[in-house]
Amino acid sequence: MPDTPPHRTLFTAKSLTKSFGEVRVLSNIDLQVNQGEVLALLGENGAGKSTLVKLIGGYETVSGGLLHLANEAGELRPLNSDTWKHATAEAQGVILIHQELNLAEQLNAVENIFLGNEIRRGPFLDKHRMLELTREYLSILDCDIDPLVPVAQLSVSVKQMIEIAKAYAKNSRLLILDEPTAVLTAKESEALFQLIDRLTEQGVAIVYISHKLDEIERIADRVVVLRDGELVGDYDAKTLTKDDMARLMVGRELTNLFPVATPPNATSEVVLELKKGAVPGLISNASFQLRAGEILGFAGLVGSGRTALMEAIIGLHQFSKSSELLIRGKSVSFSSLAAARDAGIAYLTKDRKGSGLLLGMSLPINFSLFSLHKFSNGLINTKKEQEAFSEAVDTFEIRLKDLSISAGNLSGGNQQKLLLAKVMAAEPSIIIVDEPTRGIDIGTKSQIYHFIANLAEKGHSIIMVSSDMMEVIGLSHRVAVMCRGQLVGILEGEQKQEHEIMRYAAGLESQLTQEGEKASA
Amino acid sequence: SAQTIGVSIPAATHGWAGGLNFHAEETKKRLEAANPGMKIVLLTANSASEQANDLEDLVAIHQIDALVVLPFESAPLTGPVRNVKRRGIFVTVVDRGLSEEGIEDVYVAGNNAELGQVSAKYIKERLSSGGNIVILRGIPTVIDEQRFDAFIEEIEGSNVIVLDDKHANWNRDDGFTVMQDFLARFPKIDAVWAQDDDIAIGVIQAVRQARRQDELFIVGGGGMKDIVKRVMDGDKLTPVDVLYPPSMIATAMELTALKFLSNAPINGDYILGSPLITQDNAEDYYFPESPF
Amino acid sequence: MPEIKITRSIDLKTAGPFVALIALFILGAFVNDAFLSSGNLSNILARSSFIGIVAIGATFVITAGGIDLSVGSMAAFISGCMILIMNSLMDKIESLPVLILIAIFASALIGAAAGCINGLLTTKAKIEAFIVTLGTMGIYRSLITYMADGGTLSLNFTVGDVYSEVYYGTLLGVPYPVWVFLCVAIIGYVLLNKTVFGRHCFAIGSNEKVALYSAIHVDRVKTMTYILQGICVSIATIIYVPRLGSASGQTGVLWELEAIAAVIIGGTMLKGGYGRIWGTVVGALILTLIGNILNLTDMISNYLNGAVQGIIVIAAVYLQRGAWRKRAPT
Amino acid sequence: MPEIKITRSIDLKTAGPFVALIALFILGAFVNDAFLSSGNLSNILARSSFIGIVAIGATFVITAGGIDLSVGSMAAFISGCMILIMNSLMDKIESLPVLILIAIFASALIGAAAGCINGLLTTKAKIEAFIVTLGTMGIYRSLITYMADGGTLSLNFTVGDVYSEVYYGTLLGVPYPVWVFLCVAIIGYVLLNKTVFGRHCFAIGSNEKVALYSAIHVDRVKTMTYILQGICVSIATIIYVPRLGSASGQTGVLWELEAIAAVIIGGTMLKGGYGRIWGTVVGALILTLIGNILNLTDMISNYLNGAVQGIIVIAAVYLQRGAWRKRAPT
Ligand SMILES: Nc1ncnc2c1ncn2[C@@H]1O[C@H](COP(=O)(O)OP(=O)(O)OP(=O)(O)O)[C@@H](O)[C@H]1O
Ligand SMILES: Nc1ncnc2c1ncn2[C@@H]1O[C@H](COP(=O)(O)OP(=O)(O)OP(=O)(O)O)[C@@H](O)[C@H]1O
Ligand SMILES: [Mg+2]
Ligand SMILES: [Mg+2]
Repeated sequence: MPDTPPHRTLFTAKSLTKSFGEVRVLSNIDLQVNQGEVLALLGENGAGKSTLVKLIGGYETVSGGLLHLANEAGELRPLNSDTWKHATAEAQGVILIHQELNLAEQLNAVENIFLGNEIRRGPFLDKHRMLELTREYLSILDCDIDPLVPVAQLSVSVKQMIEIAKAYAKNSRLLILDEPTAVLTAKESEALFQLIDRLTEQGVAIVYISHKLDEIERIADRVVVLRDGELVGDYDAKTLTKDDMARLMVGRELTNLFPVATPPNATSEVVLELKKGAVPGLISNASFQLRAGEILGFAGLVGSGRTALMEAIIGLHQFSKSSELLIRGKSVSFSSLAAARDAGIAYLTKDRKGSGLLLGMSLPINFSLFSLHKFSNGLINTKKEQEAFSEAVDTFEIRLKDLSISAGNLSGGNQQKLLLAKVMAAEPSIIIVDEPTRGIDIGTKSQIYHFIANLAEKGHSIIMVSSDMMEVIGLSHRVAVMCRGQLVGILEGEQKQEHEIMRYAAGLESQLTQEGEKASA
Repeated sequence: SAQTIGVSIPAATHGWAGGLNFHAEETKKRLEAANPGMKIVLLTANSASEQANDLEDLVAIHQIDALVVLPFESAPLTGPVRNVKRRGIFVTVVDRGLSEEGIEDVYVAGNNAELGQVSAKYIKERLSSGGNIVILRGIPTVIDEQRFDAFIEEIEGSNVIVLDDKHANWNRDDGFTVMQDFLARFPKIDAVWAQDDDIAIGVIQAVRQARRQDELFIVGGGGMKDIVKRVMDGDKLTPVDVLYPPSMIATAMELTALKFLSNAPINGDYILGSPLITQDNAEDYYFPESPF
Repeated sequence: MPEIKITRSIDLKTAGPFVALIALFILGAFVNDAFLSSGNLSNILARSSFIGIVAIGATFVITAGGIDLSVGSMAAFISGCMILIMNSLMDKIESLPVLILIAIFASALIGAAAGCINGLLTTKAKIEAFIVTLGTMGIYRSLITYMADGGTLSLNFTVGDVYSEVYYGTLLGVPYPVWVFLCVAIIGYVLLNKTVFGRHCFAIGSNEKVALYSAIHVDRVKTMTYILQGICVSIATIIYVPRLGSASGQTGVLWELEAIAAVIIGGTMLKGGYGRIWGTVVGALILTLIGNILNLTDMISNYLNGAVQGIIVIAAVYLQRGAWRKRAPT
Repeated sequence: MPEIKITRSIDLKTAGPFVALIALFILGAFVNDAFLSSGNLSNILARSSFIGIVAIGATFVITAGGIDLSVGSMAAFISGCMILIMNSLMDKIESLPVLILIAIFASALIGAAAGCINGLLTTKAKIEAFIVTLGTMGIYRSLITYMADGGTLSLNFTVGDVYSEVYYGTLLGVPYPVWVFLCVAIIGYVLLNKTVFGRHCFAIGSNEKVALYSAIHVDRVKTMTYILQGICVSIATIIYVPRLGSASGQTGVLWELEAIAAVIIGGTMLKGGYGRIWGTVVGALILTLIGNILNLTDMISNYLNGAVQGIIVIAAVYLQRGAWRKRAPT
């Protein structure tokens, strides 16, 4: 709409508050969103960002305050906060993509994208048209998948792209994205940004939540900062640097994000070695060594098989016969995760909702689940469990106002911290973390990096799978790169650079070729 | 020439039906051994509609020449049996008469009304100077109703007071439970009509537990060997039993077989009485090898 | 081409119960020649139509994540009502077909109402479907026993004679119940797979919260599945009553378990989110076939019928899940 | 302090079934004076012990997300085995207590084995628990009918006399079955709420995949719940057999539904992830009480017993879920 003035107000909130029971989560928020702009919401984990956007999207009921939304003619009209439900909101073009995935796992992409909005021909579903449109949306998002397989079989990042396509399929005036890129790779994020550009050009307003500050820098027009449920600032994005944003969020200056962890010396013990690792259908060739005190990063495009490889190491997938896994020089093959755990290996899953936490259960129960044997001698020692949990709350800075809530009611970042605490409670000596800082705010991220570096200093070994290139490069001693199920190279020193890693990840370069891999292929 | 007789009866879901199955099985063996040309197909059903299926299968697959059927329930099987009869197949109905007359060639049955009546008569006589009784009924079905109605009709006008009646579903456990509650509820019970020997077994245990075996007696029904044995042994708690023999299926099968073996005309009703089993005649009704 | 892929993958998943069905057919033909006679085959089809129709309703309920244990006693109750209505209107209405149509109409109404009660108790009072329908199962069973005064309600002979055509009559040599079964299956298939309602059933069974977030009227759709189930029970009853012409406390006992078994054998997931009408049809046929085959021979003691049935049901589902698992690990 | 808060919320959730129980008690006392007699109360307790013990096993199975429909016929089968064993060893073993102990031991073994079969078919062959246990339900029911030749297996009189003490005997005026029930409940409570195994049951029932990633031996724990269920059935059988000294195809019919109803009335979630032993105990008492009260009055037509039962069960769960919902919406 070219004749729309660029900064017409679309939505406002006046002294918005929200409490869960006696716990106040948001107080006195004043907010304005204009057409065609990207408004970034910043704040630490648990600051109340998700809660705020759920209020706007009609997924939670407002405890106090006023909401206004412009009608088609552009006049602001008050909303009745009692009847402001997500269905009404969506009908008026206010669409929210949740921080957590909300897809029906047994249904496929087409079915999910049009769920509740099915296209009909007469009384029947117009499957053909919906498939066509799905293809179109997915191609706009540069997402190349079979739209007819159940989404249960797709990776988390693809599921997120489907969520985005689902939102896009609805006619939005205000599109709210709650940490959409937490599970996306750089390439997919880029596709999303282009979509956002297109939408803003059409006058759609975007509210964008992310802990990735370079993204904010890239797309935001305006930045609003929340701290502990209060709005502490509203800035023009052009005037802010990343450091400014970090400081505003955390409330203090952030120095060295990545600690310098001393690399292990060449004589330190090889604690884990994989020779010719292969899993039929998932991994074709992966060999590497991990030394005591080492942080080994794993980079690669989504679907390159990093997760599958890690899951194979801990016994969730079966290695083929020709593979050999050695722990401290001894050949092993874990029959279960428990066996791996007992051998000192722990794995932090990247799917915290699907395989990480029991969302309906209390926090201590989640915390101790992986290492429950430690708290039990016949009977569970709940006192010990409780103490260890309290300690972990401090160590991992799990920010809570009410310790009795269930894990599902924690903020996304705090869930991630709880998950980390759960895995660490087993005191593993070899730690495999898969996307460990997903959804974690920049302040706590730094904390976690220091924590990991500290572990390495103490002689633990860490494998860090991450799609965050800065993190992989900044923290790891060496970086292993995977591409299409193969470990194509291990980069260290000078080579440990973003463009070099990308060349390997894209399959343009491989250390395998020098070993005659091409001949066998 | 070879003859096939189809036998369709309810599955062995309670004691009496167990006895029925036993006798049917035994008779099948005996008849087949004695008559090499004869084939007997025995099917059991768990519900009326399953039995209707069985009848269809006997006709369509086994091409029977004669049918012996003890209907799961009378009304629902009337149509299906009529369909069998329309094919010119010889039909013997056992125990539960069809709701339409003239379908079957032979009718062999016990007499449910008589069972109720005989039981009532005995109790009435024993308690001629008056007394309290409780009744444990079977599964709510026509049979239960016939027995119960006849009993009440007979007992009416006497000095006997019926305190209450409950369904015990021809089942030992229910007999036990219901009797426990009757005992808790009524301080003075002089007699129990259990209608069926499985129920009676449960009643006996409940009475014993309450140590009230000296103040009352129990009248069962059916002729289960355990109860008949007690009667034979002169147990005061179960002085009598009323016969309702599951062996009537054997009679029916033999009559039907006879139709093919002899030229004698076989048709009409064969109603077996429900005699009172007392200590004097108990020996005649005691079959230790039967499962019932 | 993805469209082709759908078909292929469904074929593979469907293969399981079909394989079991074919295996049973071969077994039957092998055991007794008369098995393949047209008379026997038409008997099997007509018989399986009761459970089959009820199971088609159950497919909706289960796909949407519910369960209905009340169908057997609901069938008995509706049968009883139909018989009472027909018997009592005998004097008032001349034309028997009209009389029968009134009873059929009443039956559908009662079925829908009974289903609606189950649905509302589940969705509005938020009581587990298992408990709600266990409760109503007891209630309907009691009511029919009460209505029949502990005995049997029998359809008036004159009406019964006319009405019995509905079960015993044939069209193009195929019994009416089979036609009805086929129609219900086709309608069910279209409803489940080709309409928005069906799609929503899948979504609700798969994840109720997601469905809610997708602005689906979850409670309404769930209640609708129970109403559909009630209507299916009523249809089954409409062809059941002319067969046996009576209703009692024993009518329809254990139909609920048979219907659920048919649904699961057919490949529908008990935990919801995935349903298959044709699978259910095959499941119902398999269950009927087992009974028929056991009647073909007396090699197996009658006492062991239940054991053979149990083993075959487990084996059939094993076959079916085996095929399913290879295709879609979860 | 979070610990305090958790406890308080559990108390609130437990209130539901207790309220229903107390209401029934008041009703009972009102209906008939004999209700509160010690004899009647001890009858109720002793009776509810069968279903109660079975239901405690079912609490584990259901908490871990499974279901077991085979318990009733498993009970019948185990009863039959015990009786056959005792009768056949009569001539060989002098001491009756030793004989009985052997039978008890065998019973526990058979129960555990039967449970193990259910568990392995569910976890290893990946067949739905509903189908597996529906199948084994048919199998055990057939086997006991076969073993009893369609009739009843009766325990030898001499053994029965000694063994009957186990049901009819009392300790401190309380029948042995009640003590056994209490012990099983306490052990069950500790196992479910205080041990790693119990915690794992909760985790598996609430999200199997999370449990897997938490290094829990999902298959092993699930199989264990079925084995526990089998052992509970065997314990129930051990106190059941001395009551009437017999077993038949009728023994334990519908116990499965009663047990599951007791579990759900008690507040355990049918979909898994939340279980409560004391709730189950109360649930079993409620079910027994309903039957007892109906037997103590003739106000209600016998035919309508089932309806009253159904209504009370639904109402009890409504009460219980009402309390639950206010505290923890999901
Ligand atoms: N349903 C609920 N019940 C109780 N507390 C809740 C509920 N939902 C959210 N909270 C609390 O509200 C606070 C704000 O949570 P919110 O999810 O809005 O944080 P956030 O800013 O989105 O954090 P993150 O960056 O980690 O996603 C947290 O303390 C959280 O525990
Ligand atoms: N076709 C498949 N069959 C079985 N498991 C699969 C299949 N595809 C993916 N997975 C499993 O799904 C999980 C997540 O898949 P995802 O694609 O996110 O991971 P990945 O392939 O290892 O790639 P990444 O490098 O992004 O971690 C892994 O456990 C992977 O093993
Ligand atoms: Mg958030
Ligand atoms: Mg049969």
